[in-house]
Amino acid sequence: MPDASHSRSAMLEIADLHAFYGESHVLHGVSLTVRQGEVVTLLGRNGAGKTTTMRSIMGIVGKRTGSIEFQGQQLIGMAQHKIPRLGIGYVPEERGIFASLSVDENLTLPPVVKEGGMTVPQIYELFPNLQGRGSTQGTRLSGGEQQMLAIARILRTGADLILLDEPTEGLAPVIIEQIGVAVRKLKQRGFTILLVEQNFRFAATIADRHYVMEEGQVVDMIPNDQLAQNMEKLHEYLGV
Amino acid sequence: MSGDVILETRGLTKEFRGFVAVRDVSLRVQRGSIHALIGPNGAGKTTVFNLLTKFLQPTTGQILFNGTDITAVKPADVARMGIIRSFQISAVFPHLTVLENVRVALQRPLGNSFRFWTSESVLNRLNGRAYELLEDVGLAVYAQLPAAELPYGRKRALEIATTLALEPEMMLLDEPMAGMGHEDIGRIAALIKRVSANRTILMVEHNLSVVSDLSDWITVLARGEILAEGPYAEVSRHPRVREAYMGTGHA
Amino acid sequence: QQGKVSADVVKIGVLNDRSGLYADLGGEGSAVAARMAVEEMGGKVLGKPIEVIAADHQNKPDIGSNLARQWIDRDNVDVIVDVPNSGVALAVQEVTREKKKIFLMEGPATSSLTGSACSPTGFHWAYDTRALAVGTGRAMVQEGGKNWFFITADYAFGHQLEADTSAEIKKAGGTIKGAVRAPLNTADFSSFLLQAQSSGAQVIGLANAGGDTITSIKQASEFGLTQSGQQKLAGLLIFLSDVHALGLQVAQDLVLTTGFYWDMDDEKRAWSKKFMEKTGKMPTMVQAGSYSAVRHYLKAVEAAGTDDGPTVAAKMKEMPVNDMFAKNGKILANGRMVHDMYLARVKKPSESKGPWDYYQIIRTIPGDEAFATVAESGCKIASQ
Amino acid sequence: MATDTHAVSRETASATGPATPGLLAMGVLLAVLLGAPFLLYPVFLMKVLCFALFACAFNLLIGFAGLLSFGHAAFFGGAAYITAHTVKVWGLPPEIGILLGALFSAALGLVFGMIAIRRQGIYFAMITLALSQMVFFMALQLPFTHGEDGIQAVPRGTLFGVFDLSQPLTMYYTVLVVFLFGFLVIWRTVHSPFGQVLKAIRENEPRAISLGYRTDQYKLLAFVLSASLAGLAGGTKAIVFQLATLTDVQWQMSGEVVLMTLLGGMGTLFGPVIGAALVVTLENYLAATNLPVPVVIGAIFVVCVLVFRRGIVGEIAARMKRRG
Amino acid sequence: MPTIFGIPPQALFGQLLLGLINGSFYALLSLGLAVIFGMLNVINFAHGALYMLGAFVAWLLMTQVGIGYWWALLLAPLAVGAVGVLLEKSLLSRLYKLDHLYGLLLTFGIALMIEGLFRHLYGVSGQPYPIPRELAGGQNLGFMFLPNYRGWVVAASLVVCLATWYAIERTQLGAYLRAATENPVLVQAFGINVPRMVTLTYGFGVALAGLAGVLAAPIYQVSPLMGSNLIIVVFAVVVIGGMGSILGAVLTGYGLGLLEGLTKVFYPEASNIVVFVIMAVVLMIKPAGLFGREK
Ligand SMILES: Nc1ncnc2c1ncn2[C@@H]1O[C@H](COP(=O)(O)OP(=O)(O)OP(=O)(O)O)[C@@H](O)[C@H]1O
Ligand SMILES: Nc1ncnc2c1ncn2[C@@H]1O[C@H](COP(=O)(O)OP(=O)(O)OP(=O)(O)O)[C@@H](O)[C@H]1O
Ligand SMILES: CC(C)C[C@H](N)C(=O)O
Ligand SMILES: [Mg+2]
Ligand SMILES: [Mg+2]
Repeated sequence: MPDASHSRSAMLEIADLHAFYGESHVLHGVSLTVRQGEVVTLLGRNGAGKTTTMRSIMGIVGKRTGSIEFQGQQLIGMAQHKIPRLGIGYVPEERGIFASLSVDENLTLPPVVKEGGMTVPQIYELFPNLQGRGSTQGTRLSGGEQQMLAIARILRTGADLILLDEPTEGLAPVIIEQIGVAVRKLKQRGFTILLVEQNFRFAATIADRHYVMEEGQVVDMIPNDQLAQNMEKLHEYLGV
Repeated sequence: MSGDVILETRGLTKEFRGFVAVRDVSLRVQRGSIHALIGPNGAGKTTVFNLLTKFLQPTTGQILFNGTDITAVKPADVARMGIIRSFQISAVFPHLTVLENVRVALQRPLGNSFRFWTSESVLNRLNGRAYELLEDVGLAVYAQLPAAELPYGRKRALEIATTLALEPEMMLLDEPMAGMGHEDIGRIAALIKRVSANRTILMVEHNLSVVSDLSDWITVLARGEILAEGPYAEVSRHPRVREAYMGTGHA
Repeated sequence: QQGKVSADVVKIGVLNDRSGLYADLGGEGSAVAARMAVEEMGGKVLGKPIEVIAADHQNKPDIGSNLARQWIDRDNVDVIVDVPNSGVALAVQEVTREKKKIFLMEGPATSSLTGSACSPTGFHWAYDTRALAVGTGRAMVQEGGKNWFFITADYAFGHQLEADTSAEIKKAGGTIKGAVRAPLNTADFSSFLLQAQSSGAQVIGLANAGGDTITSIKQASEFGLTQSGQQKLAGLLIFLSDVHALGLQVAQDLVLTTGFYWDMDDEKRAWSKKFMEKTGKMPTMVQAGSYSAVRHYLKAVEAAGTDDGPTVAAKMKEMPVNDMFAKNGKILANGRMVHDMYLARVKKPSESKGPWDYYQIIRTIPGDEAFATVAESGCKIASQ
Repeated sequence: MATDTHAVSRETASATGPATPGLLAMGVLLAVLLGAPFLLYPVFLMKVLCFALFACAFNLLIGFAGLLSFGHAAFFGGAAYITAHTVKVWGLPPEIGILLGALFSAALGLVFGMIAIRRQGIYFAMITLALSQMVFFMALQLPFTHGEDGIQAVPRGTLFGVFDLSQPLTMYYTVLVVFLFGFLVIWRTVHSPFGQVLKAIRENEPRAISLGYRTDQYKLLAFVLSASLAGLAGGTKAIVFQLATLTDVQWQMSGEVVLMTLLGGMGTLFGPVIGAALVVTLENYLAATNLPVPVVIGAIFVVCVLVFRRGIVGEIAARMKRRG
Repeated sequence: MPTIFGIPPQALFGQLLLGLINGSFYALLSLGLAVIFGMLNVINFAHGALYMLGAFVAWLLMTQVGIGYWWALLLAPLAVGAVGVLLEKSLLSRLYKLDHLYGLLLTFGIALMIEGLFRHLYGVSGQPYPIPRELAGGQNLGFMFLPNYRGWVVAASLVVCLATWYAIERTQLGAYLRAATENPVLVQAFGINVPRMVTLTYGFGVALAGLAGVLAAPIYQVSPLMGSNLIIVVFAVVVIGGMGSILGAVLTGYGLGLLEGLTKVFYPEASNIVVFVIMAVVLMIKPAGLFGREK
């Protein structure tokens, strides 16, 4: 459990981040901050660079420059496999459930990096749908269940910053609701969450602040409580 | 089936080891239209392209082009029937010059491509046409440069020029604008508009403003299934689309 | 007297297997033996220095013939010695015939080297497949080994040895139940041995040599082939070095044919002791033969007053061979050096009275009985 | 992990070069080759030429079609056997024998190709390797190849019933002509419409397909061409050395030709020639010393792969590019 | 005596048994190759050389240090594994960004070097390695006399193959391996040191080869060529089984051993090429191999 002592202090600080896929320059100077215990969303059109931002934090983008500090430590230049061990959990866009592993194996795959992670029973309590599916092949689960599994396996590890990339993507409203419930529970438990969302009705129900990305840059930051005033602007950004 | 449907799929499904990337997709592309395929990452757009161009074999389902079933046709032959695609990650011939890139396409219809005993100089008569095409995409000045040395956006342009070289009856463009600057986007958009005059275009594009002013018809994919279809105005009002995709679902 | 010696040096090239399965029975030992002969001549002939060089043919005909060609074309080599591999020897014979250079063969076995493939300047010295067949082949049949199955090294040597032995066996009223061809340098003979076993033949004839013979005999005993008693092994070509490697426990009672055994008379013992001092091993018939052949060659050069191949060859055939290796050996027109061969039995460990005391000579096979006449050999050049 | 399935050739593709410096190099090469036999041991030179042609043929495949065949020994050695047999046993004149050898390899290439072409990269290499091993065992066991002994005492005969090939110089210039012929065929192929398509396929096969090229057919033709030329080299070698043996069909020989090409420069026209010359010379030289040949060869291999993937000619070409 | 299709049962069963023994080596070696290929996408051309190295380590331990067979059975694979780790860290790991073919070429060069070295030091004629006393002698099975040692080889290889299969399919470590073969980037993103895993996998794969080498020493003599003669067949086995498929490699290994045995009975001349014929046929019908997945 992350201790509340220095909450409100910046947990993740990104400054002037550039990222590249081979020859294509995708991020053009992203800067944003996530504080201890916050839920922050990244909004933006397809291709805006949200996923790339997350991949950059995890160190799995070909080339990146600028600065990414987690609890004061510089992540750029750090060995890839060390980054998650600082306590960052990543739930990727395509969920990354392994076809060659059973649900249980998928669930227990990520190694525990800190104490204070949730136990398997606690996880089943949070995601009842996963109960009793242990031996099924991971990718045979439904999209929603796969999404839950992808989140669940991170909760075991004791990571206190969690990166969620479009957890609601292509899920039925009911499932989205369940996920929303889960994420709110996590927030109460004191997890810090960076959330990529396109469905921001969903985002609005859980986030403290929203960053808006366009063509690889952060173009705006809107606190959740000022969402109403900024609707027009937002429609503009999201091109609707 | 109505004569002005150029490409039709029936219950197209693709499964990758238990994971269904495309589920029961039935598309009808009108001749002469610009048809956009949009959807979140991983929705299955590229997979659909790969199925249409036979780079992937559908698990189930049927593909008809001009009324003839092409489900069992080989990729190269699909191309010869007039369906030419571009790729999401730019696909050029890096160590050929920009000119040669286009020429390789122009060369095919000549049918001299198995001649290993004649000199390549016979290909020079194609240069004129090649330059025209490069003009169209604003690459004429780079003609002699190895394609590898073009910036990412220009590569996409070259790819389109190469595709146009074959005068395809139908073009499939996967994220033609991805990684391009504003001015490029403008030019390519205009080009697409222009060439669409006498041919059909099916394209995947994330840039919704481009989609909105180019396309006559839009199909929205999500998690491999068709979520909604229709002209832009209609689709963008569609509640489930807004909810699951554009995300401004209030009101 | 000053004769004409090409490039003012008589160069002897010892070409054999120096790293492989035939290395122990020839190898450096053959070179040592050749040098011993040179020393006896005082290192000079016709006032010109004698030089000995050596190289490894790796049992590959192409390597062998290329080396021979280079030696003769570029390095003025006058005579090539040993070449313990019939396949390679046949290839080298082509070169020496074309270049009219002397070729002294101790290692190779195939009788075709003085038959269909004979050369006016080629000399086959120590033994050949015919002699082996006459020796071991006949002996086994007479002991009651009527029907045979061959495990044959799959190249010129094996094929010839199988053919010659089969002929002898049939003459002696035996029959051939079958044969299987094993590639040169086979690591695992088990499946061949099994075929031999299920053929039900009384005698399993090993038409192979060196490392192959050693391996096949070992594995035969591993699979208890001979224990059962109703089948006998006949090693058709076994060298002292093979017995040494096998040890008397495994090798005991094998019957074999050889052209030389160190422990037969004082002259042989004396020479062998000298050889032993240089190499730490007793000589095989190949090595002893190399000494004898080189010595005879040098004497002929002296007598002829030149090192010109054909002239020396003619001279060599005129002169009788008399040294520790052979008594009144005579060289036929086809290049076959005819001398007595010996049928021997490998002693039991109990019988052996010390290191290298391995053979008991059963009988002497007169040269004319062991080797084919020119007429029989089917050598063309001989007739004219 | 690696994804770029055509990197092998891309690494070095750049150096095909415009024709003018090529022609220059050609002239120099020709002059050297014409004079060489008066300075060097002709048999050695002929060996170099045979392997140079072999390497060029191999390079046509790896360098210009992006296909790594690990079974080219089958074509080289196979043709050697056919030539040797037809000349020695059927008593055909050398030119016919060599021609038949090349034809045999072409046919063999067609068969191999049809099986292997459908797979790419490592799979292609493995399959060609296995198929060639099949040929090896046949050479070991078929009666007419004479197993370990090989076909020996092959008469060199008289070319077109006019030129007596037992004369070293006549033999040498014959080999030279054969080599130049093969080399020019490759030169032309590379700079032909077909060559263009090949390069395109090598650079980006999916794209070539999407442009309507039935790439398998092009690869197959390239494979057959390469095989025939390898056969041409093998048959000629059999006449020169009057031998056809297992050495030329062994998979180590396939490895050797890969090294020659890699060392000289894949995808360059002259690289394989230089690579072959170097390797043959080196082996000749090392054989005299008592250094272990394979160790040195292996070391060169490793170094090339790690730090020298462009090969000698490739490096030079790249340097010149950077300057000019 | 009674016959089966005109073949004395002695010959038939005998050859099948010998085939099984060969199959044991195919299985062990192709298992190692498959594990390596699955993880590194490299065809380990040096596998044969490292198998030979295993045998030589055992032989040197005995002749130089006086350490016997049973200890060699443990030490030699460790030594070979260590060599493997070194090779991967210092050389192979530099090539992952490039085409896999470079891995093939590199390991080919390494194979040449290792084999050349031992050839230079010990010649090509085999060095004898005695059968351990405990396993001398044999059993008379009626149809043939089976040397105890060869029986032991079959048993040992079976156990090792099963154990490996279990470790990969049924344990946490195995889960890491499988996951990493599927999506290394994500596994890395969970904080698992994939590069190290790759290194160890290679080490383990070649250690299997080393083990096979020790097992082989008393049967075939210890010779620098023992590997290069065998490895091509094993490559074929892996391709037939489906590259990277553990189960495929093992089953195909034993299967082809038996098949060779059969051919030795009915048509010995073909026994050398039967594997390659089968490979060609299989690839025609199932390009990814019997147990392989289309990529
Ligand atoms: N592997 C890749 N190679 C090249 N370009 C890529 C790659 N992956 C993504 N891109 C491009 O990078 C840009 C940003 O992609 P990214 O996935 O970060 O967008 P996103 O904001 O996550 O979009 P979405 O909401 O659809 O997930 C897009 O133009 C995309 O086409
Ligand atoms: N060869 C494959 N094997 C397994 N899964 C695949 C394969 N190709 C695609 N997929 C999966 O199919 C789904 C759809 O992929 P696809 O590339 O078609 O999405 P997309 O709509 O093009 O996304 P993007 O907008 O990012 O390009 C993804 O989840 C992807 O992981
Ligand atoms: C030295 C000998 C064993 C060589 C063998 N007899 C042969 O002629 O090939
Ligand atoms: Mg995304
Ligand atoms: Mg896509």
